[in-house]
Amino acid sequence: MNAVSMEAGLLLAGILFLLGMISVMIRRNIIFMLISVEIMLNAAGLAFIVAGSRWVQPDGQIMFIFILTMAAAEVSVGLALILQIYHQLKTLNSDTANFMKG
Amino acid sequence: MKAMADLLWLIPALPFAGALLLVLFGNRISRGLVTAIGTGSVGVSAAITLLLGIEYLSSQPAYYHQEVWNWFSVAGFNPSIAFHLDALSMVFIFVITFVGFLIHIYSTEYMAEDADYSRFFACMNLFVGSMLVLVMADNLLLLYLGWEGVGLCSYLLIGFWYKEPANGYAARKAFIITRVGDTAMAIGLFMLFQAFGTLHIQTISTEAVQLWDTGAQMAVIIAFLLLGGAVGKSGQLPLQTWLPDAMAGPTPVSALIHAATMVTAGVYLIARMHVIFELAPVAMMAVAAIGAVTLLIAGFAALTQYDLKRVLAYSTISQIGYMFLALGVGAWSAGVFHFMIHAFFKALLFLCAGAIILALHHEQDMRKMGGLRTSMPVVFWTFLIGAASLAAFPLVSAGFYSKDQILWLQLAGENGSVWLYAAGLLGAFVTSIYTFRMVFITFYGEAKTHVGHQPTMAIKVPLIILGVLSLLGGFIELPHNFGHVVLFSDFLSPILPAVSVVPGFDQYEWMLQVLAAVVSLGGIYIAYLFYLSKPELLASIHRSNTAMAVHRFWHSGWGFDKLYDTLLVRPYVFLANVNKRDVIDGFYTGLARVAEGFHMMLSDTQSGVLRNYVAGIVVGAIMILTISIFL
Amino acid sequence: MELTFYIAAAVAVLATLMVITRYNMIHALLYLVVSFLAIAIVFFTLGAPFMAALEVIVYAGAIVVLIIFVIMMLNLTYEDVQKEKEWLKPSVWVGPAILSLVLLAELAYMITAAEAPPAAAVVAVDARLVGMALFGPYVLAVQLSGILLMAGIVGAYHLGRQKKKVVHRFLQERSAAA
Amino acid sequence: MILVWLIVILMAGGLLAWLAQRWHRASPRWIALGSVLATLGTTVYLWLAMPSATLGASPWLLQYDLPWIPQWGVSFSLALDGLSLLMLLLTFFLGLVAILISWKEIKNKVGFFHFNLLWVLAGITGVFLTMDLFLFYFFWEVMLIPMYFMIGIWGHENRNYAAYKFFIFTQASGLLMLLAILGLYFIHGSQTGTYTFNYFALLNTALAPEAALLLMFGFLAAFLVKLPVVPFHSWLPDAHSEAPTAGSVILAGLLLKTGAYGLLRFVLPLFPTAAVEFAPWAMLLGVIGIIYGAILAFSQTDLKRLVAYTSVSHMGFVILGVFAFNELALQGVVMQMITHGLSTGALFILAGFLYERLHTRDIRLMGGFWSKAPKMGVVALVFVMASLGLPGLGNFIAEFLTLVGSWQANNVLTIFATIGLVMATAYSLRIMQKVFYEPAAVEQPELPDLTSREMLIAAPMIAGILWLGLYPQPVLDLAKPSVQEQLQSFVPSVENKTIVGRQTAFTTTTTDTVYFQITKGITYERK
Repeated sequence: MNAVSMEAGLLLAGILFLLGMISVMIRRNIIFMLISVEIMLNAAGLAFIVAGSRWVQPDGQIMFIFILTMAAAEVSVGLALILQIYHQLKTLNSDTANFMKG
Repeated sequence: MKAMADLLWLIPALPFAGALLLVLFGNRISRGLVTAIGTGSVGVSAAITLLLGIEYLSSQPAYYHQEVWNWFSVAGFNPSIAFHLDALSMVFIFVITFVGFLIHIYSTEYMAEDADYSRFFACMNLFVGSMLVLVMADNLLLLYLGWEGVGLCSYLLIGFWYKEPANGYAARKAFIITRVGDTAMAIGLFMLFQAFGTLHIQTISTEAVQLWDTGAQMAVIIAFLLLGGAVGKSGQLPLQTWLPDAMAGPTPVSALIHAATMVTAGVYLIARMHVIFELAPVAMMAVAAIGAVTLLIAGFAALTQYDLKRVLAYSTISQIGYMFLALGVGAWSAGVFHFMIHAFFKALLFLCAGAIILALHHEQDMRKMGGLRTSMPVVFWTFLIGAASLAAFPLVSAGFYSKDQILWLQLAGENGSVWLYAAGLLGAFVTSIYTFRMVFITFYGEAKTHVGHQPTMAIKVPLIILGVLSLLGGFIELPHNFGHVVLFSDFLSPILPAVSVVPGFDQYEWMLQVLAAVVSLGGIYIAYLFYLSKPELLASIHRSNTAMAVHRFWHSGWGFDKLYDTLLVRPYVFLANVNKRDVIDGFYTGLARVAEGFHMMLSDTQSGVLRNYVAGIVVGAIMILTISIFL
Repeated sequence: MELTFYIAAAVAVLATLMVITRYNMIHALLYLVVSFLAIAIVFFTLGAPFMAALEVIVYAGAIVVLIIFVIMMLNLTYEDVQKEKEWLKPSVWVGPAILSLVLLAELAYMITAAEAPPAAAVVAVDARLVGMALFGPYVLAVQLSGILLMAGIVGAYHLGRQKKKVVHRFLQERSAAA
Repeated sequence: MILVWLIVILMAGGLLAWLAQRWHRASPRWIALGSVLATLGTTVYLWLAMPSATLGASPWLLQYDLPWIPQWGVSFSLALDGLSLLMLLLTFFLGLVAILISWKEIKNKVGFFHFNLLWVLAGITGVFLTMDLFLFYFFWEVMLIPMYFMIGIWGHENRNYAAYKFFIFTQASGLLMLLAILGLYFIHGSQTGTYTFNYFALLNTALAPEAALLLMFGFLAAFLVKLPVVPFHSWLPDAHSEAPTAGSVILAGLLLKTGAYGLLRFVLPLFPTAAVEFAPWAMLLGVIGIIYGAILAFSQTDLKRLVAYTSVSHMGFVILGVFAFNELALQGVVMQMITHGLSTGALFILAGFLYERLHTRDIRLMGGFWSKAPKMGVVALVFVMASLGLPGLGNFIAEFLTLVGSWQANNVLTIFATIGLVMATAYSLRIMQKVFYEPAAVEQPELPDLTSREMLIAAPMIAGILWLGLYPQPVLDLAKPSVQEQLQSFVPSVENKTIVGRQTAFTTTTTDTVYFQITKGITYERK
């Protein structure tokens, strides 16, 4: 098997992460924001996998599993919150939910 | 006879005790008891004074001294509560206790209707006590205690009828202006302490001569500072403005405090510290000059007053001016002599005025009086005696002898000058004019106000006694070409050095006496012309604009009140009110505002918009990475 | 193998780009699935086949389906898509994009600037090793994950139910004002 | 040990008072009264049991030492000398007064109030007793926080603002002092090798002039703010006017005195050369304070605020006297601390009485009360006269001694300070005039005169101020050894060997071996 350079893998993770981040910044729809967070989490997991593969250690994959677990829990709670927000505000616009304004 | 001297402390202690009792129980005991405590304590003091005086005269010790307790002692500074009685103090406590006692008796009737009867007597007793401490103190700090104590009583009694805001204002004015003088005096005390390490009067008097030469700078400065205190208390230029306003108090107060005793404390101070003043000829000159100017200014101001008590107030200022004049040329005993005579006749005049005011339902304006000669004969005759004494009516009145002595010494004394003499003579002329103006307006002409209250014994007896004293008091000190009685100056000679007279001047003395007599009689005649026989003369003056402008100027006391008001009072009040909110607090408030501004800025970043937070995180990440790359 | 990685990487980036630029949520989700699948291939090329499987099952499967369910529950309409269009203007995305590009540049610089060790051949780390490590040194974290999932379930249940309308006091004020 | 008990009684009494509130509503008052009476009794006993003859040899009457955190050189070290004894007498007397005036005034959270009151007193007691700088800072904070609660919970309308302001000013300045304490600690430690917070040990620290100046400013920050001196005074009017009466009394009577005490006890002996260098400026600040406070007091219409500004003015005399460095002035300062505690405390109490009856502090709404309440009038008169420095009352002795002393040091500034007395007359008489003399613009319905409880509070204070004015010798005797001790570093020709040693220490800038021998000798002697 040919070697995949670690730089390329990390760069991919970085690009995906930043795409997710751009999305969080530019989208107002709260579901899109949730999706973008998933992208970012996934990118982070990718970085772990790349590192694990580079050093041939299982730890990277273990971290990915934990990230996966966390993402699952997060998305379920997040979706429940989105439902609540939608029911109360009748919109998915996250800017409307700015009651914590200082 | 040690026993009598041991009673020394009782003289001031009794009035203090009386005051204390009246303060504590005054509201709960009957008026009779208040009277008994109030007058009784002063009376007993007077009796002890008399006994002591007799003993003093018979045994002729240098002085009596009694230390009651050691006040405090710090780093070699140990003033005592100790009394020192010599001839000078003797004269003063004699006047204070006796005149004070008479005025207390008088007050029992004058104040009979007043609701605050016991408060009045408490204050009066406190005053007598403080005044006695002042003149009997053996050190300057204790003197200062009495000095401020009488100031307090003066404040309390001027503001006795406190519900009238003007009275309270006058009281405050009196206290503050005298405090200005006291401050100068306090600084003088600091300097004396620094120089001598003590404030004991005898020690200072003996050591000053060794420490300083005549004209030494320290001595001059100290003398001027003490003079500041004296000027404040005695209502001399430039701190005289409080005294006319002080007439807001009850008339017995004016008689006791603002005529007979307290205002002469300045005279006492200068006489007491004469050693220092003798070392400072410049200060002596200043004393004389202040006296001369004051006696003229106050005399002319008195000419134009309509309020009976204000005329007397200005005349008091003027007469104290004479005393200063005497002190200024070193005629110590002449000054003290005039003090004593003045105490008699001025108390008499005030008490008469009080009787009139009481009779006329608290009317003080002379223009509304008149014709009282027949309706109040006792008051008229005693007032006439007092007026004669004030105007120095030749030969029969005590005032003639005391004032003549002062005038004579202006020329004959080594330090005297023609100018001072001329000022004194002009003052004497003015004095007799305004005195008899007062007599003629008040007692002659037709009655304008109904006489309500006829004086009873409590008023008449003090008047008669003081009248007798005003007539006869002068005969204990007569000019040497005219009986040559020198009882008084002999009495004082151990304490106060005699003035040195220019030799060969004696033969002119009779001329000067005649001149003084003529001036006095001339003044009376002019008053007679203007106010009794030819009122049209007065009317012609009233038509002249210039004369009226001068009249108004004199009436306002030469505009000093206005001057001080614009120069000092208003700026101070303005400054205080402008800064009421405290600019320095503004600085801290500003600091708080700035912090609050930063808080608002930071709080604005808390927009509640999730996307902005993410953007913030990104910016933060970029910054951290940039820093880590470039470092 | 290397080529596979690059192709999959390119697909993942493109698909993600499509995700974040869609106006319609369902379209976005479909692209998201594509992106996840591509990443699964990347995992495979990196020698983590088990993770590739998990990626497909959990991400592309469970999570995306969950989101779709929620979208279905929300009854979104055509207007919502229009609204998305309105919201996504160049003025909105230019700034963040530039910021992210800067960040990306810095990341790339840091990744490449480091003294890179020579690339070694990819060796698969199989699921057995992972499992042994997971239940060996990481067992405490596994238990914590269990608790986290439990909390997630309870939280989602609690937040998701709507037995009565409880309006927060801020919202009450707002509706009263409106 | 008896010294520890003083603090323990107060702290325990405070806790007990707080807890006892559930048990019975009035019990906190009685517990507080009991504990303060106990401490007052103890202090009076100490005073009477120490004949002034034994004071001659060493100024220290009692000492107590217990290691607390030995690793850092912190010990629970208390010591009593004449100055502290006087301050303690004042503390417990005013504490007693504070409890009595709160008897009717405080109605809610009675237990917590008395807890705070007693803990403030405990903190003040600690400040006056402790001889360990770490402990000093600890007690400095202990007295701050309960005071904050007292103002913030039981104060008047604007209490929160005032409480914050008080807290921030004192806390910020206290932190600067902590820095200076630590600086001194480390300098001393690096020089001698023994790291200790002990006051007596730190007295022998040799400091470079710049370091001494900086450290002194740290201490000064705390003390000058507490005193307060003019640019730092602005917390005081707010705190005083918003605090409940007991709080105002304790603030004016005691907390300000901790600043003055700190100057005497710490600044002068620890930094003699720096203090001499700073003296003209300090005296200038004092004079500015006297005059500025007097002018501001004159224009106030809030009675408590007016009295607060008079405190600023009176405290100017303290700093003027402290930096005159002679016995007259320092004795004057000690007197001023005590008499000001009594007279200003009494004026605040009067303001409290008036507030209780009229529910206003605005003097424009008062007037003509002399006829309605003559007893109150007499009491007010006495203390107004005290505040303007009438001879015969304690304040006069204080001010006169201070001024005589400062005259030796600086003539010009003393003249200005003396002019302050005229201004004092102006503002003091204004109180009398507005409250008791001229009729009010608004007719106040009725004004009951002082009750017997209130007379019970006022009478001892009048007696005290008169006693201090007519026979202050016992107080001066008690303070004398301490004052001389503080002054030793300023008097060049003193026979005492210790002093000569310290003088050498300060003149020697380089730390040579000779110097160390001398210091060792001193420490040995002190033990």
